[in-house]
Amino acid sequence: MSALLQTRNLTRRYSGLVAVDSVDMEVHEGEIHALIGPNGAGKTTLFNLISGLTAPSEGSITLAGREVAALPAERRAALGLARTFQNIRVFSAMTVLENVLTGLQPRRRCGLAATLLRTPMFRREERTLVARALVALETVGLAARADEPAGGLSYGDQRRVEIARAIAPEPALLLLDEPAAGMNPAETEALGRLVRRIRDGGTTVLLVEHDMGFVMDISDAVTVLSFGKCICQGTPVEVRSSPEVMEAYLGQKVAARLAQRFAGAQAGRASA
Amino acid sequence: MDLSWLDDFLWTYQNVIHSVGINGLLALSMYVVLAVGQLSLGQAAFMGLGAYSAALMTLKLGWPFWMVLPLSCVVPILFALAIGLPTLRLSGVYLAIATVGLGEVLKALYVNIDYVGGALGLTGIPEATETWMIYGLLALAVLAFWLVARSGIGRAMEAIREDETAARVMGVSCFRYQLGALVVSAMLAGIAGALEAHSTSLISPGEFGFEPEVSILSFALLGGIGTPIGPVVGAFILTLLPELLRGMADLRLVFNGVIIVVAVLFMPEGLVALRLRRRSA
Amino acid sequence: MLAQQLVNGVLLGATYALFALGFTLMFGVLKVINLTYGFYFTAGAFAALFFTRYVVASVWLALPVAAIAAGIIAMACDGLLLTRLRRRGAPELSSLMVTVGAVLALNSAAAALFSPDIRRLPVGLVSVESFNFWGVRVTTAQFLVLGASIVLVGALIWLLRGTRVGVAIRAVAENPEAAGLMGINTGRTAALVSFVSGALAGAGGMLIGLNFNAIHPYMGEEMMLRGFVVVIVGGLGDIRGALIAGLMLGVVEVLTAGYIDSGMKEAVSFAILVLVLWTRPSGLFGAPKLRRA
Amino acid sequence: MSSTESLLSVAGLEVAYGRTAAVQGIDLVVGEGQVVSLIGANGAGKTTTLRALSGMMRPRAGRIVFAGADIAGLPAHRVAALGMRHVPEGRQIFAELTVDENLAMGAWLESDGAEIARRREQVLERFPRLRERLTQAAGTLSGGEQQMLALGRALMGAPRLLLLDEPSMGLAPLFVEEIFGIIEGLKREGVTILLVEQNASAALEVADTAYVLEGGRIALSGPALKVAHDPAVMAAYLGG
Amino acid sequence: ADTIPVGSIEVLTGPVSPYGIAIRDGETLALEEINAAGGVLGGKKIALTVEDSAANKDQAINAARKLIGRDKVVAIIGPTLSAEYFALAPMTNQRKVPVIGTSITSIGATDIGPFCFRTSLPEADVIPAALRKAMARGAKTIALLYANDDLFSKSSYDQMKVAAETAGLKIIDIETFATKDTDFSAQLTKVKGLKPDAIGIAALVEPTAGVLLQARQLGFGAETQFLGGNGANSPRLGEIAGAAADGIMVGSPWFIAKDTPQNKAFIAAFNRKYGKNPDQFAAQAYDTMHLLARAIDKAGAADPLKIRDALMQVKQDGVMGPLSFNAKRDPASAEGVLVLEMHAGKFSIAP
Ligand SMILES: Nc1ncnc2c1ncn2[C@@H]1O[C@H](COP(=O)(O)OP(=O)(O)OP(=O)(O)O)[C@@H](O)[C@H]1O
Ligand SMILES: Nc1ncnc2c1ncn2[C@@H]1O[C@H](COP(=O)(O)OP(=O)(O)OP(=O)(O)O)[C@@H](O)[C@H]1O
Ligand SMILES: [Mg+2]
Ligand SMILES: [Mg+2]
Repeated sequence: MSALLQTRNLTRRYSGLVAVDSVDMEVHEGEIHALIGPNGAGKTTLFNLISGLTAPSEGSITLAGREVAALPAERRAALGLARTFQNIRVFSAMTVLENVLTGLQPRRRCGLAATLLRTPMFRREERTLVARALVALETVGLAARADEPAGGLSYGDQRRVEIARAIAPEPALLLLDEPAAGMNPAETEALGRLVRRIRDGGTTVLLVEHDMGFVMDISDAVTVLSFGKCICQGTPVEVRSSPEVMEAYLGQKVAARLAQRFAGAQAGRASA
Repeated sequence: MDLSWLDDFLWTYQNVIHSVGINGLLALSMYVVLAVGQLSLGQAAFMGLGAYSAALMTLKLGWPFWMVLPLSCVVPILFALAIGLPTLRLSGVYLAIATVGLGEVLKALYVNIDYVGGALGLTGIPEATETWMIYGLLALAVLAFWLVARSGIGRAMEAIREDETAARVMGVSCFRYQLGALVVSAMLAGIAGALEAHSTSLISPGEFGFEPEVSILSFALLGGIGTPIGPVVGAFILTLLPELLRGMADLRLVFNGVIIVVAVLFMPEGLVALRLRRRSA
Repeated sequence: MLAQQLVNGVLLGATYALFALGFTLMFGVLKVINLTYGFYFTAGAFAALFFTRYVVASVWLALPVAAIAAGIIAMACDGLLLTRLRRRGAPELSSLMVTVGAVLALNSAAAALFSPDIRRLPVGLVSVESFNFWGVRVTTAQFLVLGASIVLVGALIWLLRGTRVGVAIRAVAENPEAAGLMGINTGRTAALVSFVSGALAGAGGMLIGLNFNAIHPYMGEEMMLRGFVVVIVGGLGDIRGALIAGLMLGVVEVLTAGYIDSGMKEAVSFAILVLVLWTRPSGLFGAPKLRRA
Repeated sequence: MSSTESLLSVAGLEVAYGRTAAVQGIDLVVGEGQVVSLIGANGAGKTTTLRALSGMMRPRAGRIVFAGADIAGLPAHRVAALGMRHVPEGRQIFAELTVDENLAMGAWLESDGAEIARRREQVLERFPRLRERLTQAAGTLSGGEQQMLALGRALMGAPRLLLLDEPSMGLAPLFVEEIFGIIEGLKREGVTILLVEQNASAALEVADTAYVLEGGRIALSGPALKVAHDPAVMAAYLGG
Repeated sequence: ADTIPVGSIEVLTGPVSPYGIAIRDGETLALEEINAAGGVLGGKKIALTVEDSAANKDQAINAARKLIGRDKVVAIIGPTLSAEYFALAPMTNQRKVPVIGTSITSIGATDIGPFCFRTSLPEADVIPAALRKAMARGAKTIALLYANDDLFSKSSYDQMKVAAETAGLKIIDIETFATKDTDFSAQLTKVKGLKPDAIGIAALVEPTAGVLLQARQLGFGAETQFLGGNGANSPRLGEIAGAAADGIMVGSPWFIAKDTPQNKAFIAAFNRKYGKNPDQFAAQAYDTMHLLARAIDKAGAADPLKIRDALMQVKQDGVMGPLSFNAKRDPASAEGVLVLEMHAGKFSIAP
């Protein structure tokens, strides 16, 4: 497995605060990689650095072997990067379908001339894009609400719109910032299945999440951030048993519950 | 059948008819920048550049109108590129004021340069604008905007309007769209300027400052910017209103203002509060 | 001569700053480009005019009269025109549009009512003698303008930064819904802001009318463009910024007119405006948007 | 149901956005000193219910009696004056104000400076992270920090009834525990709480009573323990 | 028809409206006198329609087209501003309807065509008189200030400059401002440093007053002579500037205390009707209306072509003095130009 995303010495400072502190991280192609850490650890900032919304103070970011730290966000999207936002940012006046179609911008080929002339190619492209968008909506369970303005959806549903919008172009790397926030355990489980399916479809996933059950369940690798620094990196099992992680992040109770749950993983699943 | 009354009617209202159409074009040139979420107030300045460059081509170079008209958008476009590059990173009112600045600087230049007539401006511009030219261009522009709005480009524009950051993450190059919109805006305004110059035989610096800019903005806002039809409707109404209210003497402008207030209070999205549906399936 | 020119610039700049104070407050807090602001300025000047002519010819009484009259008008306009839109969550641009219509109606009504002729406050309201400091001349009216802008800047900064009411004003400005949840009466806060900025406009109208000896229905309208520049360069809602930007604009205009070419003063000041924005896209002291991705 | 007096009682509440009805006639009682939990799927109408209670939205029909007064249709600031505090969805902190100013706004209705200082100290005690960030603009806080601020700001109002809309959202596990600890602490202090949570198991653990909302209607209600053991609830909200 | 339709286009709304309103008042007064005295063409009344142009080029054109196309007027008085005149005159000329400007001073205005007239004296005829007076009082150097964004002021300045050069005055500084400016301190401070004997101000009355007020604040005293252009020749100058205007001299074809019977009657009638004194613009419009009535009578028919020809021939001795058109359709004589000086807010003939 080669590294699809690699950061070296990635650093972002704000006046008097190092939000991301020389992070070296590798996300391999085809894996589900989780980024966890206490509140304010710098996870979202790291996402902003990777997706190009914040400029790094130092360090490099390579995507599929290409240095992207200097590229603007839209160019990175064209290279196959997609993301969702922790603080939801749907286009609220646009319909749900239009939101997802906007996510498909990197897949659009027709230019101004074709648009004005309504060439057959343009028509064909519009049809395929709509079809793809509907598939994405189907995937998150929102197909029935395609024509409603996105701003009129509930919080959890808007989060689904964001996910659909991000997965529609079948990106090479998908960044999900707390996708399960605002979803109940049953919905979270469904989300887990969805993320796996996305991965199986060929998209590498990097996600931030505080729901440990969810993270431990689905991820192939975990990176732990604390005060901007990477304090631990490894498989879920390794991370779970790291005392530092336990102290900085999980707390006794959660760690115990996790241990219990995964120790009896087989048994638990059978009984359910 | 005696149609001479029609001739009379058309003669009497010729300038009104021209103004309505030209203002329609200006309203569209405002619409296109508003459509990418920018409050750029350089349209009157672009119009001035179009009007001056066209009038100079006609008066000083003696070029025929069919050449002048398409060329009238060249200077405005060059200016749009020149000011767009540094100012587009500004947002909202900051951009608005920076672009108003362009208009004020140009006005000072026109006033101070004798070659372009100083405070008087350029006079004796031959009448060459025909009604069909104005309305033909207007129809073409509306159609083009309509087609664009109902396409991926239109979606990208609306996304920029709603949330630039999110749009960029979707791969939309805000800068390219916004610069493009500014160039199209300059092109339309420039052509409108050329049509105006060759319709009224005089252009002077005062016509392209802050006040006309505010009127152009009101065309677009009163009509509503959900569709390209809205701004044109707004321009039609606000251009005709002063003529219709001619009888009211002193209170004409008061009434004009009250009508705008009432219209907006009851239809804050504009008179044409439609939203395009882009779903083709 | 340079000394006199610099003083001229500062004094002119003080008028710009004085005009811009209420504007930046209204603009920055209520988040609407309120074009009727110029009308409050005019209204204050006219209130002072009538008061000094028909009641008592005293600056110190006329000043509060002008301020209160303009403040009440501003509050009424805001309540009548903008509150409805605000409550409905209408787009910002439609609020702007309402003020476009309103200012047209108000100014033309004022012109129809009072005639567009220029008037002046009674001669002798303040001493017309100018003081001579080593050859630099300053009049009483100019001192008043300068003094008023500095005092009002101080008072406003104290109000906004140093009092709970000020914090509440900023809270309402940013998120009226959440402010309501805190128990803040948002309608009353908006009315308060309108009153204060209207009152500032009114006081400014009287003092500037006194200074330039010119009171007429379009006087506010004519200050608006400069007012915009000052508010934008200073940063929206930034009181200290408005003062500094106002003074800067005045000095730049005067120096351009005095030493380069009086015909180029607008061009030069706008060129500087663009430069300032180019290096500081949110105004002199404005921090970039604080919301995060 | 417990025999305590009801602090809030809702009857026949209907709320709509334009023509779409989001809440379609719900009855709900919150007893003084109780923690009542409201659970339901995305879009069930939980947030809408809270918004109507705190005056952020005007209900289309129904009665809301809080502390003896009918508050249906009152504006938010009047409801707040009666002692209700709502920590809204999406946090809604004042991004451009500092953390300290945000807290000060939470105590807007209190005029006694000493009392405000006391509450502030209490809040900072609870959320030491906020003390570190007192002068930072709230908009630059991390998601979790903002959540703490939103809660702290509401506590500055010394509420009689606290409406919490997904308070644990976006919080690290350590902190989720802490939030529920805080909720329990508040309950002990006698604060009445109406809690909307996706973390249903934890919510049902602290709650006395629970309501399950489905499509804008109450599908099930009763003592929290009983609701938690309802098989349908277990399947739908507690995860396998 | 038993009425003869005549149109007028003036700025009746907006900041420039004081000028348009003065003109409307003057022509309306004349119209009432004409109709009361039995009208024209043996008993027909003149029906005057005054349209507002709001100082806007397009509205001025619209008004002219409406007057000609719908109201079928035989002649138009106005418009108020030169820019409006340049915009509508090509069209009215093509349509062969005479247009008579009463306040148009720009060079070349009447060259647009044979139907373009004006009764306002180009300033070339009034300014030299004032300059000569200043030189007689010892002025050798002069600084010129003008509003460069306003046509009326600009042409006034152009004439002033030429006149000063021909008269042998040394121009030591030229400063500009905008008509709407209220602050002139920078320009005046600079001028003050150059110590000119005289200062010529070419601007409308409002900015002229502003310049004078500020000049006094900056310490300009009686040692500096102030000269005004046509724009300064208004009773409003004294009203706005008060004592600051003392000593300013203007050349004028007309002045309120001019001692002719016509003028006295005009002033009295104007005061009766409007309760205030007329200014130069009202006087000019008053004379123009009378002249037009004369031309209609002379033409013998309500026919624009004949009226045009008649206009070329009529002569009148009005409140402004003798008035007729030369071959270029400009006023033929500059007789009666006086130099006025302001004292205590009122103009009187300069000693
Ligand atoms: N623009 C900024 N200015 C100042 N400080 C900032 C800025 N952006 C982020 N920070 C600070 O950087 C730290 C990291 O923030 P970040 O949002 O990356 O955390 P996070 O790991 O995503 O936390 P959470 O899980 O709570 O969302 C926080 O302490 C935050 O206050
Ligand atoms: N602003 C709005 N305009 C129109 N409809 C809305 C709006 N907000 C919510 N709705 C609709 O009302 C219903 C209830 O939404 P609400 O936000 O109350 O759900 P919720 O239970 O809080 O869901 P979540 O768990 O996702 O936050 C949903 O169907 C939603 O689509
Ligand atoms: Mg985060
Ligand atoms: Mg919710």
